[in-house]
Amino acid sequence: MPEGRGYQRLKSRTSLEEILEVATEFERTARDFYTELAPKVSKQIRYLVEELAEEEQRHYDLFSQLRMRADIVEQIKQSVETPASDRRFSDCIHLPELGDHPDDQAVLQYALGREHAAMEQYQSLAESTPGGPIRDLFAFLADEETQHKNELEKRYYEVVHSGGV
Amino acid sequence: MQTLISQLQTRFQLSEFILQRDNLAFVTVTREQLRPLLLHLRDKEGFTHLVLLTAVDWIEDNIFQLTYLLGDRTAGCDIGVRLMLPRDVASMDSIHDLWPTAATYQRELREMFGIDFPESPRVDEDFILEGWTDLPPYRRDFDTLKYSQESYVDRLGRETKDPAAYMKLKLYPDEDNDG
Amino acid sequence: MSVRDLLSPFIAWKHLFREPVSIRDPFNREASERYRGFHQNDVEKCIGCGTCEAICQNGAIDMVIVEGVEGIKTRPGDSGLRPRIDYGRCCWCALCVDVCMTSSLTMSNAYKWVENDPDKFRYIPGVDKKEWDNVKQGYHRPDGHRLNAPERIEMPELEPAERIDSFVEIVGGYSVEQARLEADRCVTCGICVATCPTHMPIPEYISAVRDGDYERGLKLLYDSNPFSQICGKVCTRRCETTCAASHEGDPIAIRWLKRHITEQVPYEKYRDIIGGPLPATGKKIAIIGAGPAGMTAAFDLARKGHEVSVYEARSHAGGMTRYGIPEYRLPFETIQREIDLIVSMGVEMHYDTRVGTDIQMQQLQQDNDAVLLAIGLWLGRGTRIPGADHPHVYKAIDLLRRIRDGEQLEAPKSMVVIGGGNVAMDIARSVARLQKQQQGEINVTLTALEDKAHFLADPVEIKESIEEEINIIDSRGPQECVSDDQGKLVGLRSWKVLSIFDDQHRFAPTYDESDEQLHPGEWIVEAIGQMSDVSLLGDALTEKLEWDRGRLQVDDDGHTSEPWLWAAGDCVKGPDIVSAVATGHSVATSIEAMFEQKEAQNA
Amino acid sequence: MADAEFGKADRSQYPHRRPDGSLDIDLTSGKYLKLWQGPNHPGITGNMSVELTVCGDEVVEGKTHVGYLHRGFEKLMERRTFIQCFPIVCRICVPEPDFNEYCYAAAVEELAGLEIPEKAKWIRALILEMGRINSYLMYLGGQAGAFGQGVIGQWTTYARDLMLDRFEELTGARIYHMFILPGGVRDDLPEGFDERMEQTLQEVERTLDDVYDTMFRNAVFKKRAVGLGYVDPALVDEYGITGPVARGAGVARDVRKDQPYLVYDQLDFEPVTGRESDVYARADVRRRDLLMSVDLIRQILSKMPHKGEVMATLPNVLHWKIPRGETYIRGECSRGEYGYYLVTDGSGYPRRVNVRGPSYTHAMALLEKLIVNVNISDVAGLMVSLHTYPPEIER
Repeated sequence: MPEGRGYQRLKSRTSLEEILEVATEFERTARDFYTELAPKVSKQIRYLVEELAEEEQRHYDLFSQLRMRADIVEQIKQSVETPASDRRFSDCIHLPELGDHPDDQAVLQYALGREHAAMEQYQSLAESTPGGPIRDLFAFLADEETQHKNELEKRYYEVVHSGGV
Repeated sequence: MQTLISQLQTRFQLSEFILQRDNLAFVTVTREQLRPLLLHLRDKEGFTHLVLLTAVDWIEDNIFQLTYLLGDRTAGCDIGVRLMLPRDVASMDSIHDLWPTAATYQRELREMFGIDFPESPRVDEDFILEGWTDLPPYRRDFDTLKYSQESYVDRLGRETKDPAAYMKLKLYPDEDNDG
Repeated sequence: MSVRDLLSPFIAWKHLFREPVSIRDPFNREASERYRGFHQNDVEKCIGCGTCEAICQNGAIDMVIVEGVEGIKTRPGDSGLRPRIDYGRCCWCALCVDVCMTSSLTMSNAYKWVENDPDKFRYIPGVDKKEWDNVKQGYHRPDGHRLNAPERIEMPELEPAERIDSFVEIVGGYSVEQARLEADRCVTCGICVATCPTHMPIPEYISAVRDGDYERGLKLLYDSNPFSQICGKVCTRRCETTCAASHEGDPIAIRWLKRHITEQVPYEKYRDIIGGPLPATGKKIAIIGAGPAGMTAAFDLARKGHEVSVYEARSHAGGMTRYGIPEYRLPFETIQREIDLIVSMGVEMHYDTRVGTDIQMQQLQQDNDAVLLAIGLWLGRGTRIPGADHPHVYKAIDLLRRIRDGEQLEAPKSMVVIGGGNVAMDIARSVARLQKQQQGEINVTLTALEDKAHFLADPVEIKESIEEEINIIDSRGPQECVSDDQGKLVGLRSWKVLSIFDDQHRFAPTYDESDEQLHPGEWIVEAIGQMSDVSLLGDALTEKLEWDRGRLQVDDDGHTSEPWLWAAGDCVKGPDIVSAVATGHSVATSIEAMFEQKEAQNA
Repeated sequence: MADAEFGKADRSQYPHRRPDGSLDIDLTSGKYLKLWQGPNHPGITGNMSVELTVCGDEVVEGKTHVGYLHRGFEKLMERRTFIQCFPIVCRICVPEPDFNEYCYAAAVEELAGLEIPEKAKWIRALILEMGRINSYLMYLGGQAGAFGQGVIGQWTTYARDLMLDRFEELTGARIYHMFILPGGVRDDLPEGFDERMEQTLQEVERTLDDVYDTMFRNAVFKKRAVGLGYVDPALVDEYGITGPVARGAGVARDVRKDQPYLVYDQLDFEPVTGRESDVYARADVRRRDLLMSVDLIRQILSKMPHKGEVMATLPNVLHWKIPRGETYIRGECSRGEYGYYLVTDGSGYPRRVNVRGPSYTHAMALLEKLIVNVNISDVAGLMVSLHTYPPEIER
């Protein structure tokens, strides 16, 4: 995860379009990562990697479209008013090394780690930015990542904590 | 009751004795000894009340059981005298001379079980079932369900489903687990 | 006779000055609170068990299909049928109300109903709307008035003190008298049959217990479940969750009655009662895994006269029943009797033969007409929290297997178990026994994300674990396996779980970090889930097969995307013995159908 | 065809008895006439008929005919489970159905070894006495009506209706109560039942006062009833006579006293007896017995335990099997000894049920004896005085 570098890149941006461009770029990178990973993992868990790629694609599409909209400020303002809450679950998950034959749990852990890092990054950007459309945008992005992370957490539980009979 | 039965056992051949309650006992007696026993109970032991006379069909043993239930109203106790009759020669001596009311019971037994009591007044007259030609209906081999199905028509529109069979039909129609 | 007798009757005239006593408005006289009037039925509470129909001595009740009514659907625990009452026959005795298993059927105090069409006096209470539907007054079954015994006959069991220092079986089994009393409680509705994965003829074998005809009972059992002895002891008994008696009392002890039948028939007679195999067909089947699914399929196919070879990686058959379930729940002897019976049908066993290592899949494919994969779920899932890679952090399933394999484990002084399922209880209770034997004291802590009400474990297991001094701490989220400076494991750090499900009832725990605890343990055992080890398939076959969200994709009959390969048991259905038996049956049926189809084509 | 000539003839001359003892009645002789009283004759209690042979206006022979209401209950019960028999037994006696419920339940309980809760016994006794009052009230109306006094029936029907209200609130039904079932009774008394019952009892007593003045102190009734239908006490055993008919003849037999069942050993009462043994004496015994029931109900309600179960724990009734055995349970109903003879064979169904209704002996052998030489117009009064409920004859 290129947190440090991304943080610096984003912090220096001053327009909404620019920030969204970088954010979109991150999503594209993630999508490409999963797409490339898919054929390498066992067919048994390939569905999982493919789904993650699709989800990143959806984010990519969402940010791209948002960038095109004229009422971008309004849109963002609306969504940051109801932020998702972080369940703080992934704090306790190791970020694994994805070797040659990762299992489903490792893939999910990896994905969770990514989302978690992204969420934190946008959150800290939002905190360090004075109030205004830029701050709202960071909050919006943080919220998007939080939601995605929450979704992944649920899936993680369903896969891993099947209850032991 | 116990003492009475012991005394009776010395005088009569009682093949079975069941003390059902403190005040109710059943004994089984032979055909020859029925009349002397009833007379003894009525005249010597105070069992003056003929409570009822009826039959039980033990078809699997080919036996009709006649039960003469006698009551001692003063002592407040009863004794059921049981007599086993071969089902295929269902005929018994009448006791209407001991208790006139026995004629009614014997007439009913003749009609409902086909047990004959020669000499009993009006024993062959119809009692409850005027014009009945079928098997005596209180015999176990008379099938009431069959009779009613043959005699009456079911109401239209009655149909029922078995829950388990219906659930199989709806939930797992193709599964067959007969091993 | 006197003058008085002539005059006295004139007293009657005083009635001229009396108020009339007749009811002024007889059409609107309300009947009493308890009046037995027209029926009402709470159709959402009703389960369509038909007990009302069974008790009706007039034959006034039919169980009829009700289509398109909200709240009524044929599903496990509800036949979807509802009673229709013919008032041409009903005698208002209310035995149907008294016996109703859910108390859904009641009577209003309405007694007036005028119609020209006699067929109108036949309706489905609660479905055909009537003006008395919501009338409160009327006959309801009084408290304490029961026509069936609501309480289960208690199963004789070892007391905690008697059982905690050994692996002796806890449950004693019913006596004939107890079993009859328990069997008597069953109302023979058959609602449970649909819930049983293998649809055992439950009411029929319970009635065999009532009749004391155990040989008939055994035949019924083995016609549908060759693991009847085992299921009689450790079945998950989902049937009991839908038992009609469970609505207003204890469900029938279906599992214990099954066990009772198997205990009453001398084992030597089993084979004759069940019947042997048909003449040999020459068809060959290879089965991988000698657990309930594999052995059920083996049983069915061998009885059809096919040549069945079972490949088992371990030294004994039984699968999870042999290596996963502790002996105090399921003695080895029971498993062995079951396996011997199945093997006696002409099944060839290859023990200690690991497919993928000792013999290859391709080989099996070539040598057989069909191959069945019944490999279970033998890989334990881990939390992978920090510190979880410590050598004293174990997977429950591995430890259980080592204990069942006879390994002399040296129990830790203290242990923490993560998980609230049956496997967690099994390992907690097994290690507790070892601790008691070796150290005289028990120190086992069991933590789980769920609160006790949502534990996946059988409530009986939870109750018995507490009796055995297992310290159960629910609603804890594992955070870290903590070691001291010397690298010695000291315990599990956890957070309080605030809530566990989201509004769609998906797993989504939230934590209170301020409530942090350290549960001391020299060992930490993870019992949170299991998965299949499918490495035996090899890369090529794995790639060739179709998968469904991490599991082998199979159709309803257990057929994979490869025409020669079937899969059954835990690896397709998830962990459950009786479901494994059910899939074993359907795979056998499917394989048999394939043979028949081929035969028809060749003919 | 009341021929004056026959009327004047010496009674002992006809009809002649044949050597075998039967009456020599030659219908073609023109001396005799067959007259069917019933079925459904206003003077007949229910669906039964008497085939009268009359000579002038005097009966020389009477034969009871029953079967108009035969439903074969005893046979029907052989294919019903023990619990399923419970709702049908009440139909064997419409005006006083509770004895069927009680005797059947008690017989099943005895053979099944079932002990019923104490409170259930009290409630059972209460119901049986309530039923007795109803039965007597109906009888009084019938007895008076048989001699042309319609108004008595109107008054007693009113009082009976009040008692039916109490039945309704207690049991949930007015006629077929279906309340006493094997194991106990369905439910406890409803709230405030005692007070309402007391009001009803007072109204019953008030009605009885009027009935006493207009019926029992009535020259017409006395003229018709006194001396009619004399039952010789010697006949009591020969004809299986029980209840008020026996007690009217001075034979103080009452099952409640002779073989106390339920809670009768804890109640204070003496059997009501008469001396004259005619229609009037029997009516008076019943009237006084009715008042005694009023007293018994008061005793029961005051002595009854307030708390406690009213139903024993039953096995699942759907599979209820009872070991082989036989028993006889009796009770003192308004007409005499009511009894159930139950035989079980270990299955889930009764092997044989025999219902002994008092009308069986009273309305058959006894009536046929008493009816000879009675005036046609007195036949109805005589029959009613035996208090006959035909369904218990033919079941």
